[in-house]
Formats: sequence, C-alpha cells, structure tokens
Amino acid sequence: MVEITHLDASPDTRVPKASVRAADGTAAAATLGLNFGSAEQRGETLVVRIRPDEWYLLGDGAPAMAAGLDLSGFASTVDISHSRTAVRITGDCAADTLSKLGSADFSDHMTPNGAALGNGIAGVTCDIVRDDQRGVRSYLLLLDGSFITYFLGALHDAASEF
Amino acid sequence: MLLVPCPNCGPMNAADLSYNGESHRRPDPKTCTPEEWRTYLYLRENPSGWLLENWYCSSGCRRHFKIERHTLTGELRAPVLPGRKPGATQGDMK
Amino acid sequence: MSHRLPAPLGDVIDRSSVISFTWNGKKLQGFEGDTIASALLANGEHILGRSMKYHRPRGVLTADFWDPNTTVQVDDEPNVRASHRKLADGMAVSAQNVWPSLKFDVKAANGLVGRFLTAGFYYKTFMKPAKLWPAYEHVLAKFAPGGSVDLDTPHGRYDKRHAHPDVVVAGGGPSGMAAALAAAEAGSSVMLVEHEHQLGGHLLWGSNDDRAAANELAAACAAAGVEILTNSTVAGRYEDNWISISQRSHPGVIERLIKARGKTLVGAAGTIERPYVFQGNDLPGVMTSGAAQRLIRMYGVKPGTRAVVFTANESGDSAVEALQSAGISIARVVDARAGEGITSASGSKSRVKRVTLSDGTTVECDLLVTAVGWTTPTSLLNMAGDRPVYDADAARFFPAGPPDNVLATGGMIGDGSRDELIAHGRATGELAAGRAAVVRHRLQAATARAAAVDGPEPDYPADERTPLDRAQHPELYRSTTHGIVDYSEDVSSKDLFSAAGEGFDSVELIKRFTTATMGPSQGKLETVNTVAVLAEARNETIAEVGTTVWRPPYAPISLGALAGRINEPTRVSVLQPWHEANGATPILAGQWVRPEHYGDPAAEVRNTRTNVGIIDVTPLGKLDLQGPDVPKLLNLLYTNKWMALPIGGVRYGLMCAEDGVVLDDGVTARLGEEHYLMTTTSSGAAKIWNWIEMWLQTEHPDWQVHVTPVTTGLTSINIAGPNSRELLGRLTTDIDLDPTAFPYMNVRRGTIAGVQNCIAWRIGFTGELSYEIHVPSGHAVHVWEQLLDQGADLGVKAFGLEAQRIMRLEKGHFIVGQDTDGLSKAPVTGLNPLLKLDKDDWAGMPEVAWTMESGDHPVIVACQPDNGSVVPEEAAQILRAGTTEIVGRITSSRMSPTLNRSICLAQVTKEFAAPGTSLEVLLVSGERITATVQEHHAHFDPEGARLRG
Amino acid sequence: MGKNKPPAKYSAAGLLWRGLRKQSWPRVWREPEFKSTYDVVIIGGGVHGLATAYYLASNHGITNIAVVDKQYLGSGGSGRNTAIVRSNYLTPEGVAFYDRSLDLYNSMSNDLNLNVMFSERGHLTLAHTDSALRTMNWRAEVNKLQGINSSVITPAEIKKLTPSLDVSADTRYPILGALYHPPGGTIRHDAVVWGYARGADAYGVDLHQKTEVLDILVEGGSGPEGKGPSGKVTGVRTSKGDIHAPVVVNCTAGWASQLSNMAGVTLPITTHPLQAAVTEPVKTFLPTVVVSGSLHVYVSQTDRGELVFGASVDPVATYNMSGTLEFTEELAGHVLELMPGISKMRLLRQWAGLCDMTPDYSPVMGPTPVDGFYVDVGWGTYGFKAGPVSGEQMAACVANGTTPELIKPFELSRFTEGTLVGEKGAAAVGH
Ligand SMILES: Cc1cc2nc3c(=O)[nH]c(=O)nc-3n(C[C@H](O)[C@H](O)[C@H](O)COP(=O)(O)OP(=O)(O)OC[C@H]3O[C@@H](n4cnc5c(N)ncnc54)[C@H](O)[C@@H]3O)c2cc1C
Ligand SMILES: NC(=O)c1ccc[n+]([C@@H]2O[C@H](COP(=O)([O-])OP(=O)(O)OC[C@H]3O[C@@H](n4cnc5c(N)ncnc54)[C@H](O)[C@@H]3O)[C@@H](O)[C@H]2O)c1
Ligand SMILES: Cc1cc2nc3c(=O)[nH]c(=O)nc-3n(C[C@H](O)[C@H](O)[C@H](O)COP(=O)(O)O)c2cc1C
Ligand SMILES: [Zn+2]
Repeated sequence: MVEITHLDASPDTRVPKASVRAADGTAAAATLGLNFGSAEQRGETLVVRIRPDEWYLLGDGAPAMAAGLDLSGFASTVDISHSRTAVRITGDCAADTLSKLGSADFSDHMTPNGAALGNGIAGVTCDIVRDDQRGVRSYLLLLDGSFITYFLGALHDAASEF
Repeated sequence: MLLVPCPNCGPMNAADLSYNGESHRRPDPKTCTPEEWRTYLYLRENPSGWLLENWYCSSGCRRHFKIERHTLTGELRAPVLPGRKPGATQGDMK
Repeated sequence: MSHRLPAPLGDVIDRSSVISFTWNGKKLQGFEGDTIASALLANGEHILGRSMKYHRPRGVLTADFWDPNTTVQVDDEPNVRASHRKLADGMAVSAQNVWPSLKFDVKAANGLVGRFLTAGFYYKTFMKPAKLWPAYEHVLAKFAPGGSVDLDTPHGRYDKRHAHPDVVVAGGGPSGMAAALAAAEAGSSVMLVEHEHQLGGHLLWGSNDDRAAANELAAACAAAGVEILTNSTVAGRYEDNWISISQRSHPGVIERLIKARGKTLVGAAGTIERPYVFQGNDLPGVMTSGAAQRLIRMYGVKPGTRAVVFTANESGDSAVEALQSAGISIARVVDARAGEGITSASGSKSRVKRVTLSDGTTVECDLLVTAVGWTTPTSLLNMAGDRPVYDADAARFFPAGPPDNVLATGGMIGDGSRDELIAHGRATGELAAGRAAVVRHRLQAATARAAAVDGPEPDYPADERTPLDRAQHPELYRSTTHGIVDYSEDVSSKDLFSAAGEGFDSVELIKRFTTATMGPSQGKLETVNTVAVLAEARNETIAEVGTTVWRPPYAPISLGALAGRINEPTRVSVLQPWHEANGATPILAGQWVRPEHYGDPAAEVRNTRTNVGIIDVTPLGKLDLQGPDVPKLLNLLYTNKWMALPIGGVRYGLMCAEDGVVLDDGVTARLGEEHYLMTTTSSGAAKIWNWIEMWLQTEHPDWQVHVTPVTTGLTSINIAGPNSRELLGRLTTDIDLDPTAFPYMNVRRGTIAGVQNCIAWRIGFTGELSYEIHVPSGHAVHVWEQLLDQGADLGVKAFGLEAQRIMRLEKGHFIVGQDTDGLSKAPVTGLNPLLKLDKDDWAGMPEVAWTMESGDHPVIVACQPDNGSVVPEEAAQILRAGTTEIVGRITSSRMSPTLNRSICLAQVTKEFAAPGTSLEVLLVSGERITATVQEHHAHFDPEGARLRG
Repeated sequence: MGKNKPPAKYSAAGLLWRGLRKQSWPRVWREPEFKSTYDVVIIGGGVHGLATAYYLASNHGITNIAVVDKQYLGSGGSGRNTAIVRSNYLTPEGVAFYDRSLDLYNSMSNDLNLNVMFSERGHLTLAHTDSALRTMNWRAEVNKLQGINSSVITPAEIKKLTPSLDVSADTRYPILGALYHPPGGTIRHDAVVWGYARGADAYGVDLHQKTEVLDILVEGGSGPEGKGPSGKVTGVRTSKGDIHAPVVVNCTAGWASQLSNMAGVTLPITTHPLQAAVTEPVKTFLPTVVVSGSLHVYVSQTDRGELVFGASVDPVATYNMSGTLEFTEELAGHVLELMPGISKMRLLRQWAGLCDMTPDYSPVMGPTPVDGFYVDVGWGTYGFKAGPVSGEQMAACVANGTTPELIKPFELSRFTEGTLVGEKGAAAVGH
C-alpha cells in the first residue's frame, strides 16, 4: 500500500519552506545543528540539514524560525515555499515505489527514519526526507514545482502495482 | 555504473554527479601568453592511468571535489574538497 | 500428441491442462508447462526451422534457451526461443527462415552451391560492375535471418526497479541454490536469479534423487527469505557490481529490468553442453544428451525411436538411462572414453538415418545423442574483468580469478557429486555473505545519512573454500569430418579452416570474417568449438588461441525492458493550465512546455505595440544571490562592470566561457545591500548555476556568496506595451511607477494585485515600455487573471513565445545559441562597449582581448532584404556577390508585423559588416536576393524612445 | 604498381573456379619478419594507419613501411564502429574533406578488388526542435554550395522513406523534419580494413600485429629525455624490439594521447568511450540510416538483419571499453521514441570503442613540433568515413614533407593559434 499526496496542491495546504545557508561557525549553523543528511521535527518545523551548509525549515513554524535566526557572519535565508514543492509518499511499499524510479538505497540501514538525501526520482532531482508517520514508512519529497504534473504521473504509475 | 565516493555523501552513483574532467591550473589571465592560456583551454594529458579530476556532486551535497581515478581500471582514491588537504576524507569505498 | 510419453515422465507438464496453439497455421495442442518446442515434438513436428544460409532443415539440438535451431515467430514477436518459451493458449507460432514453406524451401538450393558460398564469399564478388552491387545487396538482404517485426506492435508494459541486495546469485542449480541459502542463513539479503522457469539446474532432468534434492533446496531457499526470481537472467555485470537482471516473470509486465547494486555476485551459471562437430551434425534428430534428458524427463516427449549415443561422460550415460526409460531402443552406445568415435551422420533431408562410426561401421537410427563435454559460460565473469584460462585435462575454459566481489561456484569452476556441488555452493554463499557484510559496513560508515554502524568493521574474509575438483574429460571437439560449428550462422569447420588458411589468423579476425559466434547464442555453444577448430587449423593449442571477448547481455533483453516506463520529465509554469484553456499552441523548449502563440502571433505583436501584452516568461533562469562578494562574482562572470550597481539598479550582462565564446546573457538586479537576483536564458538556467558554483567553490572558495535557484518559485510575467504602466499601476499600491521614480533598468519590490513580495523591473526585450514582474508562484494565476481583468479596457492580451521572438528581432536583440554559435566569441555580438578589458579578470577575457586585437571575427548585423516581402530562411547563406564563397549567414528572420517588411539578423565577415553594405543572400530555393546592412541592430525604434518612456 | 605482385583477383568467376577445384585462396597478408629498420613506422592498424601505408606505397612508391598494432588489425575503432559514411558536414573544410573520402569509398571495391559493401542507402538526420531544424537547414545550405546532395525534407517525406519512424506530432520528441543525404550510407567496416591491409601487404608493407609500441624514440627535444618540441624522431620501442625510422606516424585514435605523450607532444584530446549495440536479426524493414541528435541515437539495419545502434560518447573520460548498462537503457528509450513498434526486438550485444575527442570535433592531422613525428588523430566519433582521404592526404604529407591544402585546416597548430574549426555546432551526434 502506498499513499501519494501532493502537499502543496492548494494554497491552504501549501507547506511553508525556507532554505537557510550558513557557513560553519556561524550562529545560525550552531542553532540549527544536526548532522548533514539528517532531519528532526522541532515543534511545528521539520528541520533538515540537506547539505553541509544548507538547512530546510519546513512546516508552519518555518517562516518564524527563519526570521528568528541570527544571520551574522556568512548566513542567509531564502523563502523557497514556491520553488520547491512537497510530495509525501507513505505506506509499506513506499520504498519499493521509490526504488522503481530512483537509485538510492532506501533500506532501513542506509536510509533510516530521519535521514535526508538527494536522489534523482524519475529523472527529477529530489530532496528526500525519510519522515515516518506514526510508525508507517513515509518520505517527504521536495522537488522543483514545475515538474509536479509530470512527477505525480510517474509516481502513481510506479505505485500502481502495489 | 561507477560508484564515486563523494567526500560528503559517501559512495554515489556516477550518474548522480557531474563530471568536469581533468583538473588543471588556470593561468593568470592578465599576464599569460596565448600558448599558456590555450594550453589551459585545450591541451590535456589524457593519461591511461591515474588522473586527478573534477567532479560535482550535483544531486547530493552540491560540492565540487577532486578525486584520483585510474582511467583504465576505474579505481578511485582519495577524494578531496577544494581547500581541504588530500587524505582528510575516507578512501576507497568499494 | 503422438510422441508424448506416459507419466510419470514429464515432471513439468500438467496433463490436465490442455493448451491450443497453431503451428504455421495448423491447429495443435500441448500441455501447460510445455515449451513451444516440446509441444511441437509431442505432435511429431520435429523440423522447427531452416538454417540461415543454406536453408537446411533444423530440429531440436539442445532443447533449452540456447538452442540455435528452434527460433520461431510467435504472433508479433520475432526470434522467440521455442525451447524456452512456455506454450500459451492461442499462440500463433510459425517457422522463420522459410520460403515459401517449412517443408519446401527454394532457398535450400543455396545448399547445393554451398561449395562456392564459403565464408566471406561476398567480399570476393559483386565488385563489378559497381552499379550492380545495390541489386545484389537487395538480394542478400532478403536472406537476412530471423523473424519479422510488426511495426504496429503496441508498446506494452515494461518496467524497472533498483535493488541493493547483499548477494546476487546468478544461477539456480544445486550450487547456486546452496550459495543463496547459506548467504541468507548468514544474514545477507539475497537475490537468487534463475534463467529457466524453475530452480534446479541440471538436477531437473537428472535422477529421481536429483529432482527430490532440487525441490528440497528450492523450498529451503524460499523459507530462508531468499528473493527467488525464475525465468530471469543476470544479464550483465558492470562496474562496481552494478548488475542487470532481466525478469520475465513479474506479474503484469512483459519484462522488467532490475538494476541491482550487489555487494557480492555469485556466479553459479553451471555449464553448457557442447555440440560435436562432424559431418551431418545439424540433421534433425541429432541432439545433445541434455536435450534428450530434458525432453524425456521434464516434458515427457519421445525424441526418437532408435538411438545411437556418443558419450564421453556421465551425462551421456545418464541419457542412455533416460532413453531406455522412454522405451527408445539403443542401437549403439559409442564410448569416447574407450577410444570409440563417430565420423558422420546422414539421412534424408529431414531426419538422421544412420551414423558412421570411426571404425567404419554404420548404424541405423533416427536419433543421435552426443555427450562430448561442457563449456563454462564465463561471460558474466569476463564482464567482471576475468579472462578465462583453458584446462586441457578438463577440456574446458575456467575463470582465472574474478575480482573480490565476484565469486564463482559449481560447474563454472569444477565438478563433483551433487553433495560436493552443494557443499561448495554453501561455502561460497558464506564467503559472499561475509564479504557483503564488510562492504555494507563500509558503505554505512561512509554515508552520512545511514544508520550508525554496529561495532568495528568485520574482518574481510579470505577465500578458504576447498576447491572443487575438475573432472578429467577427453578433448572432443571435431571428428575427422567437417560439420557445422555455428548453427545459427551456418558456419562450418571447413569455413574456419579456409579462413585460417587465408590468413585470418586470430580468433577475433576469424569471428569477424566468418561471423562464427555472432549469432543469437553469442558463442555459448560455438566459441570453444571455433577456438578448437582454429587451433587445429593453425597448429596451435586452444590455450594459445584463446577466446573472443564476451559482452553483455548474457541473454538478449527486449528493447522494451531496457527502456522501461519511458519517463521524460517536462516542466510547466503554474500558468500553463490557463494558457491551454485559452487556445495556446504548446511548444517544447528544452524540458519546458510553453505557449508558442494563441492563434495569431502577428496580431499579438501588433496588440503589444499598440496596447499592452502580457507573456509568461517563467522558464527564464533565476538565481537568488546573497552575500558581500556578489559584485566580485558578477564582475568575474560578466564581461562588463558590476562593482557600482546601486540598490534598485538592473544591468544587462554577457557571459563568456573561458575560450571567449558567448555562454549566456541576462540581467541582474540589486535588490538589497547584499542581495541580487540574476536571470539567465531559459536553456542556460541549470548550466549557469553550476558554472557559478564551480567558480565559487574551486577558484574563489574565500568569496562569500550564496546561490539559490528560484526559477520556479517566481512566476515571471512580462507586461509590455504603451499601456503597461497604466496597467501595472492599477494593480500596485506601493510601487511608484512614475518614470522618474522608477526609470528604465531599475527594480522595485512591492505588492501586486494584493500579493506581497513581488519584484518588478523595467527592462525591454520587446522594445516597448515594459515591466517584468516576478510573483511568488502560488499566487501567479491570481495576478495573471487580475492583469487581464483590470486591463481589459486597455486592450491587454496574452502573447506567446513567437510574438516575443518577432519583437526581439524587431529590436535587434540576439539570442545566444541562435544568432551566436559554438565559435562565436563575445566581439561577434558587436557589444564591444560591454567588453571591459581593463578589469582584472573575467571568464574568457584573454581570448576576447586577443580576438578584439586581431579584429578577425564575424559580426552580427541587422539587415533587410531589399524586397521586403521576401523572408530569407534562417540558415540562408550570404555569398560574395556572384560567387559561391560563403561570407555569412542569416541567423534570424521574420516578417515584421510592425514594419510590414522582412527583417533579419545575420553573421557576416567584417568586410561585409558596414552599414549600407549590400549582401547577396542565397535562398533555400536557390534564388539569390540582395539585402542591405542596417545602421543599428534595432530595426525599430533604434533610439529606444519607447522603452525608456 | 609496387615491386610485389598485386593481390590475387577476387571475382565471381574466381569463386566458381576455386569452388569447383576445391582450391583455397591465397593469404590476405603475410606474417612478416620483424625488421629493425624501416623508412616509415605507422602506429595503429586501423583504417587510418593502413590507408596511409597503402597510399604511401601506391601513390608515392614508399614501401619500406611497418604498420604496428598492439592487437589484431581493426581492433580499435575501425573494427567496432557503426560504419556510417556521409559528407554532409557543417563547414566548407569538413565538407570538402569528407566528400573526397566518399569518392574514394565509392570506387573502393574496385580499387582494392574486395567488396566493401558500400550501401548507399541514404542518411537521415532528424530534427526534433526548431533550433535543430535551423542547424539542418544551415548544413543543407553549406552542402549545396559545395555540390553535396543534401536537403531538408518534411515529416511526410520522411515517412515515405522510412515507414517505421513515428512522425506524428504528439510525441515527446516530434519529428519536425530531417536533413536527407542520399549518398550517405553504411559500409562493411572490417572489409575496408582488410582491403587496405591486403593492398598494402601486396606492395610489401609489413603488418606487425600483436606488437605494442612502448615508447617513441626522440633526440634533441626541449623536453625531458630529449623529447618534445624541436626534437627529431628516430624510431619506436615495441614489445618485439626497437625499430629505427626517420618518420613515425601516430594513427592510434583513442590511444593518441598516450602515444603522442611518448614523443613529448601534448594533444588537445580526451579519450571517451563510444558505445554501440546490435539487436537480434529480423527481416529488413529499415531502409535508411537514421540519426537523431537530440535523442543521441543513430540506427541502421545491416543486410544480415540486425539493427546497429550508436549514441554519443560517454561523458566520463576513460580507456575502459567495458560499456555500461545506462547506455543500453537510454538507447532503448530513445529508439522506441522514434520507432515504437520494435519494443519486442532484443538487444543481442553491446560493445564500446575509444574516441579521441577534440574541442572542435575536427581531427588533428599533419606534422608536430617533433620533426618526423606526424599525427593523424582526433577522429572522435566520425573518423571511419574519413579513413580513405586521411590515408591519401597523410601519405602525401609524409612523402612530400608539406601539408596538403585539404588537411591544412586540421593542423595541430590551430589550437595555439586559436583558429578552431566550426564543426562543433552541428556535432551533437557526429556520425
Ligand atoms: C562505437 C563506435 C561507433 C562509431 N561510428 C562511426 C561511424 O558511424 N562513422 C564514422 O565515420 N566513424 C565512426 N566511429 C569512429 C571511428 O571508428 C574511428 O574514428 C576510426 O575507426 C579511427 O580509425 P583509426 O584507424 O584512426 O584508429 P583505430 O581503428 O582505433 O586504430 C588504432 C589502432 O592503434 C592501435 N594501438 C593503440 N595503441 C597502440 C600502441 N601503443 N602500439 C601499437 N598499436 C597501438 C590499436 O590497437 C588500434 O588498432 C565510431 C567509433 C566507435 C567507437
Ligand atoms: N549441465 C548439465 O547438463 C550437467 C549434467 C550433469 C552434471 N553436471 C555438472 O554439474 C555441475 C553444474 O552444477 P551447477 O549447480 O553449477 O549448475 P547447473 O548447470 O546445475 O545450474 C546452473 C543454472 O544457472 C542458470 N543460469 C546460467 N546463467 C544464468 C544467468 N546469467 N542468470 C540466471 N541464471 C543463469 C542455468 O539456467 C542453470 O539452471 C557441473 O560440474 C557439471 O559438469 C552438469
Ligand atoms: C557494424 C557492426 C555490426 C555488428 N554485428 C554484430 C552481430 O551481428 N553479432 C555480434 O555478435 N556482434 C556484432 N558486432 C559486434 C562485434 O561482435 C564486436 O562486439 C565489436 O566488433 C567490438 O569488439 P569486441 O566486442 O571484441 O571488443 C557488430 C559490430 C559492428 C561494428
Ligand atoms: Zn556529495
């Protein structure tokens, strides 16, 4: 079973998203913390260290958290709510579905809950956060919004066998 | 498909990276001669053997790094991020 | 089914389930579990096709996938392996390479002239007269072997999947099953891949004990959680154990490609039985011992009534038992181990009738079974870099030593009893699991996101397996007579001798000259016999001759499976549904689907020039740049100067590659103290982002700049035309549009149609007064609709890409990649004031400087045909008058709705660039026309009064 | 004619005669003795090396030549290319050059007395975008001016020529038109190699197979070990011993850098694999050569019935010829875009060769800064069709000591002078 949801399908459900870029040693980097490739829910915000010097703040708390950051030193934020679109794929076969379209290893040992990675899925570069929902395997995919029509088609097609 | 060890992400499928070719030094554009500049632009050692080259982790950490690759056997060793010393990261991952 | 044997023979068929099919139009029946070939044989149809060159009748030879003689057409599918493909209800099966019919084939006449059609005969003839070769060629092509494609075949469902198993086992015989089981028991995730329809390997046609053991092992594998893929082939092993598996047994798909990154690969492909080379060896009724056993024991089919068995090993002996169990009389067992042999077989056109032995005696029979030895299918191991080595005692090639992450077991490396094979398989499985565990530990430790590793890295297990013995086997390749070596290519040992005699001295040259081993089984049956014959002909050893290169795939894969679901990403702006609902003709530009026009591009131009138009330009690349060093970066990448751009300012820039060739162009705005927005061409968006990261990370890691692509996040709308200020003014409250407050080439941020955080800049690609607004995409549809609503009385209309192209041409703006090409250095654009040679450094500067110094380069000019109703094609060449010397070409051309005449941009050599020069343009029709070089690039409003207004 | 007797005549009558008398054919070439001195050493037994040897002998009477190859003749690109020949290039330099080659190919079966099976079946380069169509028009226009039969045709005309192509407008990559070049086609590549080899051998040229050049001997150069610019070549060191020769010609394509580096000459070349594949044979249905630049694929059907596919070079430079799975996946996807009806055909074999890629998709030919050391390299993905003319012109270059007009634009010095050739623009797929 897999369930695919485009979270940004309507303005009401759109997930606020911010990107924070911060060099090592800056206050923002210290505040956000985390290891590269991992994610953590903090209140209303899912914080993801998606690259060594870049964090995503996702969820209703994101704008406030971004605005509250100390950007001294070499740090900056960009609102990416409209650039990246969010798709959630949940269910026991979620990893099998992704494995049809992407080459990353989505097994528990290589991509445990809370892991974040970049991988091409059906030819579209996605940032992927393994973010299980109440114990059910789930992935949050962030991709360039312009691909969404194509992307959902490919995802549903891949999931159709499950 | 080759597995390329990104110094940040670990082993990655080559298709998830961009290949930027032989690593070479850029001459000073102010003082160089046409020969020097065009050597930089066009001439390549292109060895059959070990070669230091540039890769870009385009779907992972988005870092450019250098790695030594054996152009005949495909072996890889010692990836380095620019500004870091060789050997500061893990080696052969295969 | 006259040739069907009674149960219990026929393990894999289900006699309760009858299947109907047709064979060359004739209605026949078989059973569930039959292959097409077994069903045909059961019906007494023993000629399944004809050979490629001589059109000799052919019957079952090996009765497995590799059988070269039983390739048939099934419905719209050519080249189906009848000895492997399971019979299905309603199949229309027909023979290939036959004309007009299987029984009577006129091309069989080729057989009579075979003496002249030696290998490579076509190289030696048809040279003269040269004119006739195409006709000969036509005839030759008619002889192309194989089935036929139906070009209306629908593209059925094929699929793909990635996998990351610890261990992949190729081959599900006893050793492969044992390896998979042991690896799974040791904690590995295992994929066991078997080419045939069931696990068991050679046990499936062996003794009762063998078959029982096979079932037991198969059940144990399933219980241990091994992922078992039957009717699936490990097709290739690529770098770092990237393994391709073609799976023909996945429900709902015709075939699917699994791409597995195996931590270890176990090769357990067993052995393939070799045919024997002697005169008459391709007569129907001559088959291998494996074939006879498969037919009898698996399919319950009687392959003949009176048999001669030529055996050199226990497989032949076991075949004798099988034949006896089927009630076939054994006319003679010829034992190679006792020094006996056969020299030829002969018979009628369609069946073997007698065999001549080495001692000269002849024996009547209708079945000749040969068991002359094995070939190791080293193909997969070769793909892993291994080179096979010949062992004369065992009379076969063995792997020399594959890399550490590839292990071989079973028949690939030796021989033994069933228990010995299983024991070796188990040891191999354990070793594979141990090595996989180390690789897994390393992968996990090196991958930031992975789960933490437990404890230290395990020791890398050394290979301490007890090797399998290699059974002694006589070297039996060719008798004293000549016969077929490559059945599918119709190459005989005689052909090989004569090619060797002509000097095609290495096995690779022999292969290419005779085409031996180049057919559908890719040498799995033929290579070693080819090598042996060549060795004989050249008086060399088999080891000296060596084999040809094996290449993927191990067994052919359909193009459908390799393609899989065809996923070709396309992108659209959030306005695309509006465009489509409003009659836009879509055009694919790179990955973007965009509106080319809404019906009449010329009308769109006129409306924009007189009223106001809006266009969706979202695909324009947009990069958010932040940090104190952005000006340095811009100064480095653009040819002009950027240190003094004020906040609120916008500037145009040109980028070059390091060879001075124009790379991209666009405008960049300064939004705040350390905040800029850069635009690139649509096609350059991804490239320029990488380009910037490259410069920042490798040449100037000390510079502080953050780059974030925001192309899709901001929907970009250009509002152009005399009424654009009025229109925008109706939608914004907080942006002062007064020309003095917001002059040309300036940027403002504000609220548009109630949407905050919009960016507006005044630029003019179309040459009109125009504002390009960038709206957070979630709100763009609203803004777009507001523009149309609020501007109805102002005549606002959407315009498409084509109208924009026309207007930019009217303004003389060049397009990178259209008006420039792969050799156009920056001075070609004529934008010399933007090429600042007094800067310290910029990408491509030296080449640009030298080019300007030499002055030797073409330039872009605007020109107008003297006859304004003629539009020269883009690509029309410009010639030195009255000659064929090319001095330039038209790079852009259109009929201008504004000027009512044709207009062009062209690249011409310096000599022809001066305003007023008359150019001779060669139209595609061949007609020459004249055109005149214009004073300015802009055909329209060269002073820019409109856009600055 | 040289001092040796010309090659045995192949003919239909000969075939008959020998068939009746059960006579065998004479050897195609000798197994020559290894000599330590030659007038010219040619490194590389591909079409370029062998043609150069052949024309040195036949046109210039120079026969004391060794052609050395580390493997068998044709083991490089010449034995693994998809054998597409055409002359509809983009630049006048390119057109003139390849057109001469096509002429030589046309008369080759006769000249070499061996049927090279030149199949003049027509060559289609498809355009899927406006800009590709523009480039096709550009090529057509340049071609016409040079007298080359090449024009842009419509989807309907394409469908007529090649019914298996999907020319409907609603595909992901619609076919908007094609550059049609009737004189283009395919050739039996091995036959060309063998024909030149047999011809050269008959003139007395020694063909040394399984002889690897390990070093190039240079004296007086400005670089390390006396190699490099202003040096003078004296011979080569091979796996079978040294050969002394005042002239050494590097015709090693994919390995060109390796060999030139041995002489101290750095080239503007990187080596990339180019892959190809064949399907199982089926009855012929594809009458023309079809190339699609945007889809990076080209395909033709041999007289044996296989489809032969090629693509563009792999992005990563390597000397490894194993080939990749990705190639076959992309290839199949793209081929099925063009011909959806062949999804059930099966890929039989894939392979790879090495291509010596230059920055401007044009070769490097002629002398080098080391006296006596010549190169005929940089042949990338398009060098097979150039074999005959290259051999002819390189032979003239070596024999006369001056660079012929036809290959002047391709001299190595163009890279330091910054006068690159403009083929890159049209060379997305350079076949
Ligand atoms: C898959 C593929 C498809 C292609 N398709 C086409 C096409 O359709 N049309 C076209 O025109 N071109 C095509 N090409 C390009 C073409 O094959 C080559 O450009 C051409 O064959 C080069 O010929 P050559 O004689 O220069 O080199 P090669 O044929 O490569 O010969 C070089 C020889 O040098 C030998 N050598 C290397 N190093 C040494 C050494 N140290 N000592 C001794 N010998 C050495 C090698 O063994 C080799 O035999 C294709 C290439 C490939 C790989
Ligand atoms: N092959 C025979 O007819 C036969 C008969 C008697 C004894 N033997 C001996 O038994 C030994 C062989 O036993 P074994 O267990 O090693 O092999 P096996 O021959 O019993 O089984 C190998 C299996 O691997 C499969 N296979 C091969 N390549 C494959 C691929 N690429 N992908 C998926 N499946 C593939 C085959 O279909 C076969 O079922 C040898 O010593 C041989 O001499 C063989
Ligand atoms: C035009 C052409 C057609 C080919 N056709 C076949 C073929 O029908 N069957 C086959 O096995 N190989 C075919 N090959 C491939 C060769 O077997 C071989 O793979 C190729 O020459 C590379 O050599 P290598 O694989 O020995 O490295 C063909 C090659 C070319 C260039
Ligand atoms: Zn990385």
